[in-house]
Amino acid sequence: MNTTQGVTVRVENCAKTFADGTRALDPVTLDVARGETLVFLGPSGCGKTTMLRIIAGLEKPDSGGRVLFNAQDVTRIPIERRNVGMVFQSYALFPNMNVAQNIAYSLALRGAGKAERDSRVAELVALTGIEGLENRNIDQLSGGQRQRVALARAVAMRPSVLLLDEPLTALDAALRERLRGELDRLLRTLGITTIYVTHDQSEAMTLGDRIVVMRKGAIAQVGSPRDIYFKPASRFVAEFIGAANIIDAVSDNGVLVLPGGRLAVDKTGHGQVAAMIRPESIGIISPEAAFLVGRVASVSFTGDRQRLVVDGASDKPLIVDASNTLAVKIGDTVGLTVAPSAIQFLQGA
Amino acid sequence: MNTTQGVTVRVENCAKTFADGTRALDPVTLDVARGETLVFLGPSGCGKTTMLRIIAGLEKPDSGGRVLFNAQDVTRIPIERRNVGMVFQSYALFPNMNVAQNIAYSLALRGAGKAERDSRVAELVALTGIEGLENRNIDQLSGGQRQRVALARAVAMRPSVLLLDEPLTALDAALRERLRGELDRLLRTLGITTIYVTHDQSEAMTLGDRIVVMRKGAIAQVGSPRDIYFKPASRFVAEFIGAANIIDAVSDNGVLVLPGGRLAVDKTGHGQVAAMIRPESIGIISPEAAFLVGRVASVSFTGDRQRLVVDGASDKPLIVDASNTLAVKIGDTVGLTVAPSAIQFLQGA
Amino acid sequence: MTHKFFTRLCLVPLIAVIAAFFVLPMLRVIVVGGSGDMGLHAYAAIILEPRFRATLINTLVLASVTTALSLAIATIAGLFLQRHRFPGRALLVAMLTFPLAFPGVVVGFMIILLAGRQGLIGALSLPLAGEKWVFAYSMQGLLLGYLYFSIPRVILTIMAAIEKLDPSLEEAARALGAGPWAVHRDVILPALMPAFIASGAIAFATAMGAFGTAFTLATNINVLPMLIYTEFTLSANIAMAAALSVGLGLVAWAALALARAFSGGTVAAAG
Amino acid sequence: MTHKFFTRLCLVPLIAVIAAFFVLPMLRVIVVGGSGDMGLHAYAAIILEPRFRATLINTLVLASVTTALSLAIATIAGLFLQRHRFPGRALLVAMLTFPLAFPGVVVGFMIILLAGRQGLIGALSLPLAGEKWVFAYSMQGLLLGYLYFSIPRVILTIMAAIEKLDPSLEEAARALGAGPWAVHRDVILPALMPAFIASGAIAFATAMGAFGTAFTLATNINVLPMLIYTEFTLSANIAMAAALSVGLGLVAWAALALARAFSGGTVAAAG
Repeated sequence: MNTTQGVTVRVENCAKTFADGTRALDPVTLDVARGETLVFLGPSGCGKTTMLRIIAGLEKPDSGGRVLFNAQDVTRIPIERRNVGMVFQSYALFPNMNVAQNIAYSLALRGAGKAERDSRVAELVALTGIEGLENRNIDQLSGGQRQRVALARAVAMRPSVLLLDEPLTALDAALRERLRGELDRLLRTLGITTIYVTHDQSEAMTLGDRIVVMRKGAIAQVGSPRDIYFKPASRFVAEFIGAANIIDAVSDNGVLVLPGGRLAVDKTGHGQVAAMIRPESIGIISPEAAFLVGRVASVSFTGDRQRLVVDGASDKPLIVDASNTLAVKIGDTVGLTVAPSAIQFLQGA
Repeated sequence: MNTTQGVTVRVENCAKTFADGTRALDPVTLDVARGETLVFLGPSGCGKTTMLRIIAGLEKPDSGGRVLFNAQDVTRIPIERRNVGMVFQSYALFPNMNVAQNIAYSLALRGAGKAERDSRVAELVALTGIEGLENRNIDQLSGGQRQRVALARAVAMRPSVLLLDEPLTALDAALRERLRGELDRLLRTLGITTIYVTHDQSEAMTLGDRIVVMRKGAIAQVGSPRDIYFKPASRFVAEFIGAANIIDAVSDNGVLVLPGGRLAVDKTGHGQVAAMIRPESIGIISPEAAFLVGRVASVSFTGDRQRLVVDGASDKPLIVDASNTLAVKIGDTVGLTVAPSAIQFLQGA
Repeated sequence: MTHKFFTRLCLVPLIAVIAAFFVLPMLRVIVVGGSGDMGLHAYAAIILEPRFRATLINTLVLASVTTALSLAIATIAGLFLQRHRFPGRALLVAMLTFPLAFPGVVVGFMIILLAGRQGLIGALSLPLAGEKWVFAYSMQGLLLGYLYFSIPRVILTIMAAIEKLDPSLEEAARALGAGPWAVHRDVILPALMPAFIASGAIAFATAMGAFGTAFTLATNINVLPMLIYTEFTLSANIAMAAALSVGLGLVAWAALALARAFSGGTVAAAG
Repeated sequence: MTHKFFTRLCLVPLIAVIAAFFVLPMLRVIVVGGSGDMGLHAYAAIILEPRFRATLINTLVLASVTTALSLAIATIAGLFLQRHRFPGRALLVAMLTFPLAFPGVVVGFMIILLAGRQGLIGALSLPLAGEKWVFAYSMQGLLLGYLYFSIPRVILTIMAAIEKLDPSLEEAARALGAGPWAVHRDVILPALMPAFIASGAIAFATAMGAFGTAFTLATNINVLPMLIYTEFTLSANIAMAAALSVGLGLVAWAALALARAFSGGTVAAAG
C-alpha cells in the first residue's frame, strides 16, 4: 500500500496575528518536499501549532501569506476541501461511532459504498495493528489504541498531506517510545508528505527527515537531525536539543584557555568564544595524561551510563556522560579529553 | 540542618488482602537502614503503593504482619501518631491555606508558636528553593513549585521516615529530570530514612541507595542500582530496568553459539541458557575482525547516540546503542563484540 | 478511637431519623391513596376514569411539548451564544437566568400581563391585526409560561455541555471533509445527547409538577397538580388526591432518575 | 459560505425573538409595579408598609433557617453516605431523591397528612405524650415542608462534592498529625465550602419562591409568594403584586448568581 500521492507543500510569507493583537508567528517561508517528514519542534507558545493550523486550513495567515500544495494556492480553500489528514493531541475520536465507523467516516462523507469502506477499514486496521477492535467503542480503547485509530482515520481518504499535532504527548513515557518507532515505520510505508509538531526532541530526532526548531514565533534553525544536534545555530538550539555544555572562554590560535587547563580546537585567531560540547563527547582519562583536569562533584548512575558533573575544569560545571562501567566517585580528580571536531562554536545569543 | 533523626524501618511478614479478596501483597519482610533511601520500583498494580501505605499506617497489614520503627512495633499506631512525612502524587496541598500555612500545618497542630513556625517555614522555603512564594495561594503555583511545597510540608515536623508516592509523576519530562537531581541532593542533606515509590526506573536508579523491584505483589529483586542493572535476577527485572537483549542460545564451554557466529562468555559447561546483554555493551567493529556478524535493519538517531537494530546475529533482532558519530546505515553488515563480563545469565522466567 | 468508629458512632441515629423523615410522609401518601372509598381502585382510576385520564394526557402532552420546544430553542441559542463573542453577550446570558428567580405564580402573572385581556400583546394586535389577541388562559398561554421557566434551565445545561466539547472534534470532522451540516449532524449534536437527555428530563419533570403557573393560568384547562389540589381541597377527596400524587411522583421521579444517569448526580429540579 | 457566516445568518433573528420573549414580560412587570395608585412608591412600600415588611422578614427568616438546617443535615448525612458502604445504601440514596419528584402542593399535603389534625404524629403523640401534636399549619409545619424538598437538593450537591474530594487531602492531613476533628475542621469542611455556598443559595432561592407548599400550609403565616398571589387575585392590587414580584425576583436572582459563581454555570433551581 505504498501510496505515493504526497504533494509538495510551500508556506510563503505566512505570519499570524490574532484578533487581540498577539503576534503568534513572524513571516515564515518554507518548502516541504514530496513524501518528506518535516517536524516543527519548540517549546510551548513558539508558534509551531499555529504553523500547522495554517497549513491545515484551520487558521488563515495574515494577508500576504500563501499556502501552496503542489504549487497550487490553497490559502482560501477551507480545511474540509483541502484533503489533509489530521491527528490531534486529544485524538478527537468521535465517541458516538465505533472504531470502524471512525476510520470510515471520511469515506462515508465522500459517498463510498459499504464494500469499499469495509475493505479500506480492514486494510487500515491491519496497517496500524488494531485488528479485532473494529466494533469497539472509543471509551473501551487504551491510549495507544486510540492513537492508532486516530492515525488510521486520518489516512483513510489518502490525504495529500498528513498533519500530526503532538500525537504522542498524551501517552506515558514507555508507550510513547514504542509508538515512536511504529509511527516512524508507518510514515515511511505510507510515503505521504507529513508535517509533525512536537515539543519532544527525541521524537523530532527519530521521526524527522528535517527539523524546524522554532522559538517565539520565528524559525531558529532548519536542518537534518544531525545538523541540529551537532551544529546548532544558536545557544537556544544547543540547549533545547539534548544536554549541552556551553563554555564562554578565550580561544587563542587553536587552543581554548580554561581554568582547568586547555582544549585543542579547530579555530584559528584570538578572541572570546562560546563553545558547545555535548556531554557524551567528553572522554574521561587519567589526570596525568590530560591537558584539562577537573574534580567530580556528582555521579548519577542511570543504568546505561553515568552522568558526572565535573567542577574546576571550565567556567561552569561540566556535564559529562561516561560509560556505566567507569569506576569514578565524588571527589576524584579526572582528566578530560574532547576531539576538536566535537567542539562547536555558537553565534549570537 | 543535617537532621539525623532517621529511624530504622522493619517490615515483617506484611501481606495485604483487600476486603473483596484481592491479594495486593504477598508476605514481605524487609529492613531499611537509618538514613537510607529505599525505592520501591515496579509497574502499576505491583503492590508498591500498598507497601508504602502499610508503612505509613494508611493500610493495616493482614494479621501476622508487623511494622517496626527503631525496633518498636508501630503496627497499631494510626498514621497521625506515627510521625511520618508523606508526599503524594497529587501533592494534596490544602487549597484553603497559603504556602506558608501548608508548610506550618503540622507545627500548628503540635501547638508551635508563631515565631517557631515562621522560622521553620523560612528554613524550609530556603532549603527547597521557593523563597518569595510564602503568601501565594496553591492555585497560583506551578507543578514544580507545588512539588517543593509538598516536600517542605512533609519534612516540617522532622518526621522519622519520609514516604514519597510517585512525587514526580505529575510533572513533565524535562522538569522531572531536573527535580530528580534536586530531590537527590535534598534527601542526602536531610539524612532522613526515605521510602520512595515510583514506576520510573531512571528515578529509581538516581535516587535509590537500594531498589526493591516488585511484580504482582511480590519482591522480584532487592539490590543497589548497579546490581539491579548489571545482575538482574530474572528476565522480568532485566526487561523492566532499561533496554535488554535476552538471547536464548546454547552455551558450549565458554562459547555462546549463535546464528551469526559466536560470543565468548564466562561460563563453563554445556547447556541451553538465557543470556542478557545491555544495548550499550555491544560494540560495533569491522565484520572481518568479528566472530559475530549481523545486518543493520534500522538506525534511529536520538542525538546523544544511535540505536541500531541488527538482524541475523542472534535468535532475535539485537538492539545496539552505538556512538552518535559512528557511520552506519540500513543494510550494512557489521561485526559485533561484547565483553564476556557484560553477558549476564538469567535464571527462571 | 479510630476514624471509622468515630463517624459511625455519631451518625447512625441521625441517619435513622432522616430516613424516617423521608420515608414516613411518602408511605403515608401511598397508604392514604389506597384507603379511600375506592380502596386500591383509586390508583386504577387515574387511568380508567375519563376525567382523570384526560388530565393525565393533557399534562403529559403539555410537558412533552414544553420539553421539545425548550430543547430545540435552547440548542440553537446555546450554540450561537457559546460560539460568538459580541457586545452585550454577557448581559444577554445574565438575562436568560432571570426567569429562574421567579416563582411559578409570578410567571403566571407575567403571562397574564402579556397575553391577558389587558395585555401587551392584545394592545399591539388590535391596531395591527384588527383583533385583540388574548390567550393567557388557554393552552398556548400555559405553554408560554412553562417555556418561560424551562428554557433558561435547559439553556444553561446545554451551554455548559457545549463549552466542554473538545473543539478538535469539530476540527477533526472538518479535516475529514465534513461541511457545516455534517459536522452538526454527525459530531456536535450526538456529543450533546447526554445534556439533551439530562436537561430535557428536568424540563419534563418540572413541567409535570408546575403548580404556581398552572394555578394562575389554568382556569379552563386541567393539569395534574391542579387536579390534585382540587380533589384535596375542594372535593375533600383525599384518597384520590394521594393516589394522583403518587402517580405524578412516579413519572417525575423516573424522569429525574434518567437525568441523573446522564449528568452524574447533582440534578435536582422539579418545580 | 464559511461556517461563521452560516451560523450567524440562521441565528440572529432567532436570538432577537428569544431576547424579546425573555425581556418583555420582565419589563412589563417592572413597569406595572410602578404604575399603580402609589406610583413608584409601591417599591418603597415593600419595606415601609408594616404588613409587607413583616411578610418579607418572615420569608427571609424561613428561607434562611431552611437553608442552614438543610446544609447542616445534608453535610453530616452526605459525609456518612459517601464514606460508608452498607447494605441498603443505594436504596437510601434513591429514597433521598424521591421528594424532588413531588410538586410543592403535594409536599404540603404530606405535611398535613403527617402533622395535621388527622395526622400520624398527632395519633402517635396522643397516647405517648398525652396531647395531640398538630403543627402542619404553623411555622414549624411550613419549615418541615421546606426542609423536605430542600435537603435532597443540597445533599446531592454535597455528596457530589465529597466524591470529588481528593482522598489524599485527608490522608495528608492525618500524616501531618491531624486527628478526626482537625481533619474535618481544617481540610474537609473548607474544601466543601463552594458546594455549601452553591447548594445553600439554591435552597435559599427555592425557599423564597416556594408557592405550592405555602399555599397548602400557610393559612396563618404570610410568606412572599402567597402575599403576591393575594394582592393580585384577591385584592386586585396588581401594581403592588408586581412590585413585590420584582423584589422577590431580585433577592432570588442574587442568590442564584452567587450559586452559579461557585458551581460553574448549570445551577438553575428555584421553585
